[in-house]
Amino acid sequence: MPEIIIREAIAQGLREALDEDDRVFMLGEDIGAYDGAYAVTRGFLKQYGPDRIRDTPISESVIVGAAVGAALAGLRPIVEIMTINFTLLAIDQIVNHAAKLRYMSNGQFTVPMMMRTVTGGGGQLAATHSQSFEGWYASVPGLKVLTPSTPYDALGLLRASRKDLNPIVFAEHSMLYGTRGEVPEEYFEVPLGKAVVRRPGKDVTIIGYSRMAHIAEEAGNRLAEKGVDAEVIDLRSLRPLDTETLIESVKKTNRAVVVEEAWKFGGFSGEIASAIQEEAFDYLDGPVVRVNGLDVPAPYNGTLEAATIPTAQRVLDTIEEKFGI
Amino acid sequence: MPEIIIREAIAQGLREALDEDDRVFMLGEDIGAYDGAYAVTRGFLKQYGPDRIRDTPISESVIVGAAVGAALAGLRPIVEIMTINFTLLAIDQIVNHAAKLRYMSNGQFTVPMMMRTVTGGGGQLAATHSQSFEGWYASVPGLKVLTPSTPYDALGLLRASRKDLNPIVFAEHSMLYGTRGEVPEEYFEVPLGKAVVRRPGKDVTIIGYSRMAHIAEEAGNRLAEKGVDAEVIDLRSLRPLDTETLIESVKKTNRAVVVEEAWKFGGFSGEIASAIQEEAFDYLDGPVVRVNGLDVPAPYNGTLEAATIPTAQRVLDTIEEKFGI
Amino acid sequence: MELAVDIDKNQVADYYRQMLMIRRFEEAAGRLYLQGLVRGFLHLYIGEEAVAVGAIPVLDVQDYVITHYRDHGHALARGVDPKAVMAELCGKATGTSGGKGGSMHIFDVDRHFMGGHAIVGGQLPIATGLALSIKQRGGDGAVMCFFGDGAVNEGEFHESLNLASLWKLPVIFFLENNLYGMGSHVDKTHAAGRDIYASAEYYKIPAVQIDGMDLLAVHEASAEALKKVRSGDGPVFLEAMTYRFRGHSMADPVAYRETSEVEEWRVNDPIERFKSFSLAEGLMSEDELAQIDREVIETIEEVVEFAKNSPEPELDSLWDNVYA
Amino acid sequence: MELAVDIDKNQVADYYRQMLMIRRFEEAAGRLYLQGLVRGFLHLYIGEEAVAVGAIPVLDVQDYVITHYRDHGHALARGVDPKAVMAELCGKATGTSGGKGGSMHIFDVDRHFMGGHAIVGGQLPIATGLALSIKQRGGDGAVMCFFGDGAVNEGEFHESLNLASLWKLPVIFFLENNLYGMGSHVDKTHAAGRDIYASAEYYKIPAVQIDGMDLLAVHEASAEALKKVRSGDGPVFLEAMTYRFRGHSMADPVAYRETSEVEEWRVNDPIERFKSFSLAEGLMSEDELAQIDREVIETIEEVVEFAKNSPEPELDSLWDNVYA
Ligand SMILES: Cc1ncc(C[n+]2csc(CCOP(=O)(O)OP(=O)(O)O)c2C)c(N)n1
Ligand SMILES: Cc1ncc(C[n+]2csc(CCOP(=O)(O)OP(=O)(O)O)c2C)c(N)n1
Ligand SMILES: [Mg+2]
Ligand SMILES: [Mg+2]
Repeated sequence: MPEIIIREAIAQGLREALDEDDRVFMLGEDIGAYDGAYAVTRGFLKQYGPDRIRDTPISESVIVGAAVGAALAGLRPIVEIMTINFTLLAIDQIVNHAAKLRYMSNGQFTVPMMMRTVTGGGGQLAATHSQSFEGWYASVPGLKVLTPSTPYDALGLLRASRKDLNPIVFAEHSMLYGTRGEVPEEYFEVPLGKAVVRRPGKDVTIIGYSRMAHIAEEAGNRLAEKGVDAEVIDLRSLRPLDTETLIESVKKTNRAVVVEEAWKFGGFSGEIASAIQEEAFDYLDGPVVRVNGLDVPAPYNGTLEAATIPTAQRVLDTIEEKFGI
Repeated sequence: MPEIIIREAIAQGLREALDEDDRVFMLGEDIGAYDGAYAVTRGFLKQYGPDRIRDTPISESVIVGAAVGAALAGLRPIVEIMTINFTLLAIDQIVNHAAKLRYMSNGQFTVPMMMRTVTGGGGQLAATHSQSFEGWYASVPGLKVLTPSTPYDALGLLRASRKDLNPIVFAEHSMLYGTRGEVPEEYFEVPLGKAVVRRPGKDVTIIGYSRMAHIAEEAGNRLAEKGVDAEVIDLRSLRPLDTETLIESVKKTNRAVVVEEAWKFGGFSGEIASAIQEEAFDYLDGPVVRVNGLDVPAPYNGTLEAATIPTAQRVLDTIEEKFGI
Repeated sequence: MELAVDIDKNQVADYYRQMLMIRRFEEAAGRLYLQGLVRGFLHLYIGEEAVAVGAIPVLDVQDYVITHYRDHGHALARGVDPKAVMAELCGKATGTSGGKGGSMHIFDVDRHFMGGHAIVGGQLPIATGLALSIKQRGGDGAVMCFFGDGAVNEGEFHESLNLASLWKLPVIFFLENNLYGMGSHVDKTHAAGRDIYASAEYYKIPAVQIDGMDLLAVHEASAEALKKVRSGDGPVFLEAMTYRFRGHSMADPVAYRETSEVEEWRVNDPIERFKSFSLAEGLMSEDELAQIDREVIETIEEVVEFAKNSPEPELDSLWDNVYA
Repeated sequence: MELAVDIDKNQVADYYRQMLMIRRFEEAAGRLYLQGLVRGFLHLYIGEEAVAVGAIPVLDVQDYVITHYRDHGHALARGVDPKAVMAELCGKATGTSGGKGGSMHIFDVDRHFMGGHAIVGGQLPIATGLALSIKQRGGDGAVMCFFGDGAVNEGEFHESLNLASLWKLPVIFFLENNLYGMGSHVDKTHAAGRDIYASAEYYKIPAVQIDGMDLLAVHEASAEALKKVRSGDGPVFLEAMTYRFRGHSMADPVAYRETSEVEEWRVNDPIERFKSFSLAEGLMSEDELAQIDREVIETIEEVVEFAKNSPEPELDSLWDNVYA
């Protein structure tokens, strides 16, 4: 199977959408002439022209709002907001408009738009540029939130999203664009709301998403060296959340660790931990443990920043401390 | 002791600040000539004049940003954003500026501002006007989030806030302004980050904040009729969160229910539940249970809306279902 | 702007009927609110009828209308069934949104009536997107977007006008300048004062200020604007100077303005004015007018009865349409 | 605007030194970035030196300066210690923020240098608030707020200009129009085109466009603006037409513009231009200039050494200053 990087997988998914559906167009800051801040749309402007690859002024609210309007009118806009930090300037359009219009109109409208954006830290971009707000979006009824960690999932989720008529937040991790993985040449999709077991195991369940799915997997592999057989789950989608797969796993392993890059306090890991203990309390040998980003704004200094982001070592230490394995 | 309503308690706290500290001023939409959308600042414009009670244009971002700037320069601005729904238009200033400037400047700056706003549903204001975002703010390092449910706490927290140099989100519940309670004439304060036990008990801990603290208390009282002795805790402050009081209680009761008006999925109740089971797992007789707002946008119709908001009955039913008591 | 009456006798009666319909509808809604049958926030359009009725009927059915929470007038002028609107205000299953939207959130997809948006300024970016959809598809449709003098101070106003102008999008930005945003007078909220249309010129958007109490002036400017917008040259900005005779919402004690100011504007009542004009020009007779008055009252009675007698939505419906 | 040289010989040398200092500082920062010692985003000010150096020195020490992420030039012109700035770029404990802020977030409370803000447009509301604090206290201080041509399209630009004008706040809105926001040319992002100062007039803010490559022009306009602002009449808007010779950030491959365009602007290099002028007018000699060149190079070497040799922050410091 050919190997590609996530950046290419996303570009492929976007190209397919542009090629196969003339209702699809893209808009965002510097996606055209600049080739995309993270180079995902490199060459798109040349290939599809300025009507379908629309460079916008720096004005996040109208960018997202324009997508909402175009979607209401039957088009399939794909918005790029350069990073999830800047989505705060458009969050009213996402939460109070995109997410609400179907419900408030009692189903008269659908809002089939996607907002692609870049989440996470690790690039020494400091406090205003290194946040992970996908959990906030996941808490909003009416939105769907996808967080691929592999080229396969990125492409598969993009394809499946095209059949979904809801507003979707598609969160790409800045540090994963170069991540390589196998992608079959035959057509496939990844359904929204299905987690995947990256590593089957029986001793402890480690749950992650986006970049933390890789950290979870690394931890799982290192636990294996210690003779501990971890089951590693990549959520892929925060909303809908595949609670079923989580519960099934925990019923088997009796222990769960959630790894998330966002701040621990009030983070989405709290939802996962709460849901697991609510639904599988009697199967648990100990508390559901969370390993999160530290509760500080991201510091610029590389050593300091690295210390704020969960590592496989931290996962291992936590498991040893909490479960004695 | 004299009884007053929360609206009066808040007005009193604001007046004290204005009277005693000439660095204090207020700004917000319609706080002056209109007397405040919820009449909290009735008469303020007349009493303090237009320099200290500043009616602003409808432009939430610059309102909050202006407060951030004034606070940086040593003043003590108190902003009113009419409802927490509209804070989404200012959330970038709150999260990326107010909450970050002290850290990013390595302590060179403080941002002693308060953002008062109105949270919650129940007034048939429909989906865009009935939300509870205080949990989002509570997840941001650098912010403090207060959620008083009584006149005593409202006044006491406002007083204590004046000694705190951090940006504070002060969330008032729209349905509690008329809530009456005792407020001593002698000076008192309510420290930030201290929960209060509203009702001591030994069988189950019920945790709430803001309007849900009253629901929790009502549930506690009704449980007493059934012979169940519930301990009811009002958080009062979401950040800092008084985990200690929660854990202490749960160690005694071995059962915990969290009641929150926000959507359950991804709500702040997830933090509380997760923290409790993380720190007191061995004391728990069953899962920490959450009773939240239903995961739908708020419907306008009164019967429908009421069904989305937790009631004492729902708390009782949940306790019976989960704990058999 | 010169008035050039290009509407015929039938239209005159129809416009009169529509304005009166809105007036009586709003009065009835106000009564239902006082009876506790309408809840939440209720913002009446009384005094501003000439704007919606002067403007919206110039549009074709495939054009889009979008507005703010003070939306009943626009909905009715767009032909949305008044029964369904009133039922929505009463939270009934027969309402435009089955009782889930309420007064501030009226929608009618068939009439391309896109709401009813309660976040001030929030409809402006969406209007831009609706117009973009027309441009992408290559049609000659148009969007008419209403908003208030308070909304122009939101950042989204700026972002939307800039984008619409840059991309030459077919949208009429229709400002209903009723001088107040809640209790705040435009002179105290907008640096440029009340002549807001001048702002549009900076964005290179042609702009006209019109007498919003004069249906004919609104009608003519709207028709003109629509022609321009359809030609593909980009947006047009219209500022209708108008006034709301009632408070901001039913909860407003209206302490911020003098009764005398209201009285002065009442002299300009758009319905009375249009009536006098029609009589003077011989376009309608006293009898015809009386006949319309009676019919409208009857219709509104039916509307109210319908809303009152309609069933509440099923409790389970609260789970419907969160997702498609 | 007529140029009237009102600066003396000493000032000429000082301004030259400051511009050169920024130039060499930025070149050094670029080298450190390529060596991996500066990380994250690095936005160089090369080509725009005349703006910061022409403008900021007119201010008093109690006035406030606030800017965006392209902030080294402003920091140095404000007298922030270049060693501390470079150390910050290198993430060192001796940096302006102890290594926690980085290039985009330079602050110096003692010099009222209020940052260094990396959210485009985010500094504008804050500048408004700083100016409000002056007004509330009744002083005659001023705020100088820098931002780019890309930032003017954000809603916060609109909200801030409106409020500052309404409340007559003492702020100089200083637009550095370098024609690009990342790869987007101002002609494609701003409906009114590149003459953005015209927008300010709509807000009733006096506005001037100046040649941002000409230190003297910037200096004079800034002094003039400051006088106006101090008089209590409200904000002033200055638009300096300038150009960045490098990419948006070190990560920018600069595919969106022709090298010939850069070359044309390079002819206008503000430092070279000021040098020629000074020589022609006899304000500085070749020797003096060469002397300054040498001194600046030496200083920058020290700056770089200082930054390189400074210690990393303590790991535990990451918990400091989350709260006061
Ligand atoms: C973002 C936001 N801020 C504040 C409000 C509260 N609010 C509702 S209507 C209104 C006044 C709007 O005035 P204007 O735009 O002039 O419209 P009008 O009511 O006069 O028709 C305000 C402040 C809101 N709904 N949304
Ligand atoms: C809200 C927000 N949107 C987007 C970005 C990404 N971004 C950083 S700088 C920039 C361009 C700004 O251009 P301009 O204001 O002209 O300043 P210049 O870089 O030219 O000095 C963009 C889009 C950001 N930092 N913040
Ligand atoms: Mg108005
Ligand atoms: Mg620029």
